[in-house]
Amino acid sequence: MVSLAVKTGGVSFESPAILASGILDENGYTMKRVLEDGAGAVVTKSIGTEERNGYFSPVVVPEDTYLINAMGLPNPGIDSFEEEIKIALTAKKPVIGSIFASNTDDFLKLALKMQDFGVSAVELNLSCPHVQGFGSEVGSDPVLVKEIVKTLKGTIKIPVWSKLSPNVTSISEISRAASDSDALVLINTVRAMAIDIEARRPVLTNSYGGMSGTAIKPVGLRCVYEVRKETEIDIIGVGGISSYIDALEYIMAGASVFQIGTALMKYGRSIFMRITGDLEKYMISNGINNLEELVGVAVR
Amino acid sequence: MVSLAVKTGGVSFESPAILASGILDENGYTMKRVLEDGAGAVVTKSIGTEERNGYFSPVVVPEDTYLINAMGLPNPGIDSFEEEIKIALTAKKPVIGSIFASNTDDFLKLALKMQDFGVSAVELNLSCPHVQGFGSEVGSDPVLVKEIVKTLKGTIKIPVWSKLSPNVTSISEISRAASDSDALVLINTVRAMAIDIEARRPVLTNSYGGMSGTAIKPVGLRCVYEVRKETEIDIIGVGGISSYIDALEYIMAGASVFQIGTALMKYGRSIFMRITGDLEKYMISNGINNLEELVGVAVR
Amino acid sequence: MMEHIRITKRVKNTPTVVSLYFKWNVKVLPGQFVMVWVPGYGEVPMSLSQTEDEKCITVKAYGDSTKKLIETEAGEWIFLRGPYGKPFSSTSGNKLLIGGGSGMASLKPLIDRNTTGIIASRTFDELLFSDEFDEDHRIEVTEDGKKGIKGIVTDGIEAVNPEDFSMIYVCGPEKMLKAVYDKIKKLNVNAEFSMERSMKCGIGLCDSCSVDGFQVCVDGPVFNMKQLNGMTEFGTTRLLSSGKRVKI
Amino acid sequence: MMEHIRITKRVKNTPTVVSLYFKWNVKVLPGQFVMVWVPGYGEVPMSLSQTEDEKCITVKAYGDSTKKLIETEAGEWIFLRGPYGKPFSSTSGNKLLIGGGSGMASLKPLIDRNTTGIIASRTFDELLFSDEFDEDHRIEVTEDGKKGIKGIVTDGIEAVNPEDFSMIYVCGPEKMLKAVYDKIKKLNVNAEFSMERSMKCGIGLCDSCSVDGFQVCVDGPVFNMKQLNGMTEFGTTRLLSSGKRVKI
Repeated sequence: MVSLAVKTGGVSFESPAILASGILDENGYTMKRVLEDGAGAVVTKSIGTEERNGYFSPVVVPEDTYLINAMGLPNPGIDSFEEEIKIALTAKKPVIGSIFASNTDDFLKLALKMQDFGVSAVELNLSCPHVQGFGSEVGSDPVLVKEIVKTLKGTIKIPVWSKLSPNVTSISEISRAASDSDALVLINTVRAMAIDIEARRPVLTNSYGGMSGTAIKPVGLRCVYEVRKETEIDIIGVGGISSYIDALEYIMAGASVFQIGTALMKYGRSIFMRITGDLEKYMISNGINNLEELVGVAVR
Repeated sequence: MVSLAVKTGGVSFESPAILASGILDENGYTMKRVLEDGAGAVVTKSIGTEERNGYFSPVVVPEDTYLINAMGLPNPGIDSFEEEIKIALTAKKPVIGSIFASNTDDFLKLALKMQDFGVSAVELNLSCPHVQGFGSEVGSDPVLVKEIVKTLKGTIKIPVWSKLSPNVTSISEISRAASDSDALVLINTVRAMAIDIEARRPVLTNSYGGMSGTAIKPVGLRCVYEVRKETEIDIIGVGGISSYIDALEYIMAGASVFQIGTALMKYGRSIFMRITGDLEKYMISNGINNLEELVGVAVR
Repeated sequence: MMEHIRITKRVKNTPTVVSLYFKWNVKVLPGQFVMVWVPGYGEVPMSLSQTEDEKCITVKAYGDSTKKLIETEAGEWIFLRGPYGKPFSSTSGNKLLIGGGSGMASLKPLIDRNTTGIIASRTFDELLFSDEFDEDHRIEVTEDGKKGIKGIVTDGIEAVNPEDFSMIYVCGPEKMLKAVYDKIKKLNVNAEFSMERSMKCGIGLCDSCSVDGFQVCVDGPVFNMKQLNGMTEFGTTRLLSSGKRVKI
Repeated sequence: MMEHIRITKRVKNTPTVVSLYFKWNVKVLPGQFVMVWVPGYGEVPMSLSQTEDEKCITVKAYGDSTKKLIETEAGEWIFLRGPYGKPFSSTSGNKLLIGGGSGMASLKPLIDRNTTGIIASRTFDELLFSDEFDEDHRIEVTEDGKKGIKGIVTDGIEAVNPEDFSMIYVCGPEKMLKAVYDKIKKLNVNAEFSMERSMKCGIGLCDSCSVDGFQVCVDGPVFNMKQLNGMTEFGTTRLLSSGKRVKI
């Protein structure tokens, strides 16, 4: 009997395929539909203390094997977001609250609110690569990361996940700083840019953006593997997953569950059902009862 | 009258399309042929003080839009490499000597030998992402980078180029450390990995490798742009260039000339003639006399 | 991928609406849209008002990007990506097109001899593409009453029997769509509604344009009555650019 | 992309050579090669000794990877990528195949009724694929003299008139290729030589296998006489794994 059920990062999931933060997770009805369409959980858009409109369009550069985006952390502010979470929770599956802030106090405030709203865990956005003062500017400072995670773990009751950036000299160093987390989410987007030679300027209004999709899978796998080699902490893999093969690569590199984001551009919401269905078939034909058997088997 | 001739990083080139280090540049006869087939210059394989065999195969993972490699810095040692450089120089075009070392003394020793051999400049490999003790392990330490560049600039007569890694928290910081260089070469490969789910292990013998090709172009452009925004130093663009459009993107982001490597996998040595031909056509139809007019025009 | 396309013709349709024509060798179906980039100003979703070999976008100036875009002259270049979205169904029978504001732009490619149009606008000079319909197949509705029926679009529907048409196509502001939907939902009709919601990515990722979990940019912009039936958000609430929920 | 393929049959050809058969639905032409990965041991270039629907690699154990590879049994899996390289030209006339050591493996797909073979090896039990030729079209040459002509491959050529063949195909160690080349270069013959140089990437990047600026893996492995004519490195020097130049 194969089972896709898994408990990781302090949360139990019926399925290991989770919606990544930043994709289809601003509107409660959308999150609800993604859950109903087969996602094991959703991570919300990153929410801050105040309402932010984000950047003007263009905010995305879609290409065949990657997407570059600079949304600019649009969000309605934590208080207005309660309504969306309540709607999403009617699907009766885990909702993970992603939060961003520039300091420990704000992270704590946001986490406490998310806990009140009923999320299963908070995911700390320590890695958005394109907004000054937030994201990877916070997440590349090991001292600050350590303080934020420690403070939250000492105060809130729900699990704390830390989403880290690959745009650092040493992902191992930052992982150690975040080691009090219940799980590490690896990786956020790779800092990147697109230039249009006819317009003679960057395409994104913000110039810089984050690259996601197939093209960054080798970077995500490397980060997961590198961190798994030196720690036993739960890892949630994300970056360029669009098939069960990609998912298995992340699992064998050391991830227990995985998130899907950019692949929705090409495959739509049905990708969750397809990947979990393919995983089940793979497990049956390879005699695997639980994906846990494969976590980290490639690490040597 | 359009002209592709350009002087940058202290070297004059008939054409801005240069062979990147690590590709087809171990054997003097190959470098000679690449130059005869249209490259404006070649950068040699990175050469160290002693002979090294590099890693066992597999050393490459070729995919549609990227390549991951971990050659392991194979090289015959600086003394044996003189013969290859002499052969390459018979093509009467610039040969740039790439060198790697773990300390300033060795870098200096290598640079002096390269100068004796008749190269037009040395390119410091401060960025190979997959060999312990060399490359990016050296190149991510700003103090060491500053010392190496300063020492070389104070001693050797030929220009010094520094090839930097994107696998750092701040490419700007390392660029400032290397600012005594005659040119910065941006970027080396992105640290990455491939896992095979049937073998349940990393494909590369060294596990970790460097990703190059189309998939990393957005990362290279971002690095060039980021560095160009804060310095006037000459920049040589490299990373995923396989068409004149890619080349123009790098030029508009701030590069004066560019290097081609992985694209040879798909297009062979004829790519140099194709790109320079296409650039000439573009210049004619856009009223550009010299590519210098376009350097950095996208930066705002 | 961003396309770079030369405008071949510019036509002013109303005081605030301009049509830009161009050759673009890509198959686009009526109802689909493109994202038009105005460098330095922004990017906006635009339906195509002509979908043959020669294509056309019909632009109403309402923000920075569109104000700049309508100044584009023949011979100048525009940037766009697409086409995106699900098109209108085709039908061989007689059709009723209901367009409010600049909504008639995306319906225009559907016009043929079997078509009746209800064209609604606030003022008489904003009536868009009215002339595309034969005089006896054209029902104009204006709020200022200076032309056609004085009133809103639903007043125009009174002038026809919706059940006479094999398909009804509707485009305009969401409030109007909802009013039309409510008016015809109990009738024995087929209808498709092209929805406009504020859109950022155009490719089904950012969640800005979603309605009840469906992305207007990829699941729409065209929705049929069955899809709209029971939608909680349709005509009631939407998200602002920040993601804040507001009433429509 | 790494392919994962099940071995259907294993045949021992000589004391040190094994053929592994498999189904692989990819077009491969005679002379092309694949890179075979033996996880934990290494990756090696292998010519295909059969190129129909059922394909075959013929492996001689000489290093860690190949020692492990020849142990592969039917039902087990191998990994490979490719096919790579330029194939032999086809010819409708009569052919002379000259194979030294395990070189006959890559020539085997060319064998038909119009083919004569010169099969050379150090010892009599290492003669490879000799039986594939009709008895009167088979010239065996061994250094130990225990079978056929005692001598080296060029001695075998004495037994034929090379100008009688419309094409001569040669494969073996580079020293042997050079000897054959030198022997026939002044004759009125067409000949193609499949070269073996130490290969790392297989895709024309690493420069390990280059000869006079040509990459054996993409410009070869098959070179004709015109291409070899005037090559400085052919048969004289090559690079070690480190890139150090040594005499052949």
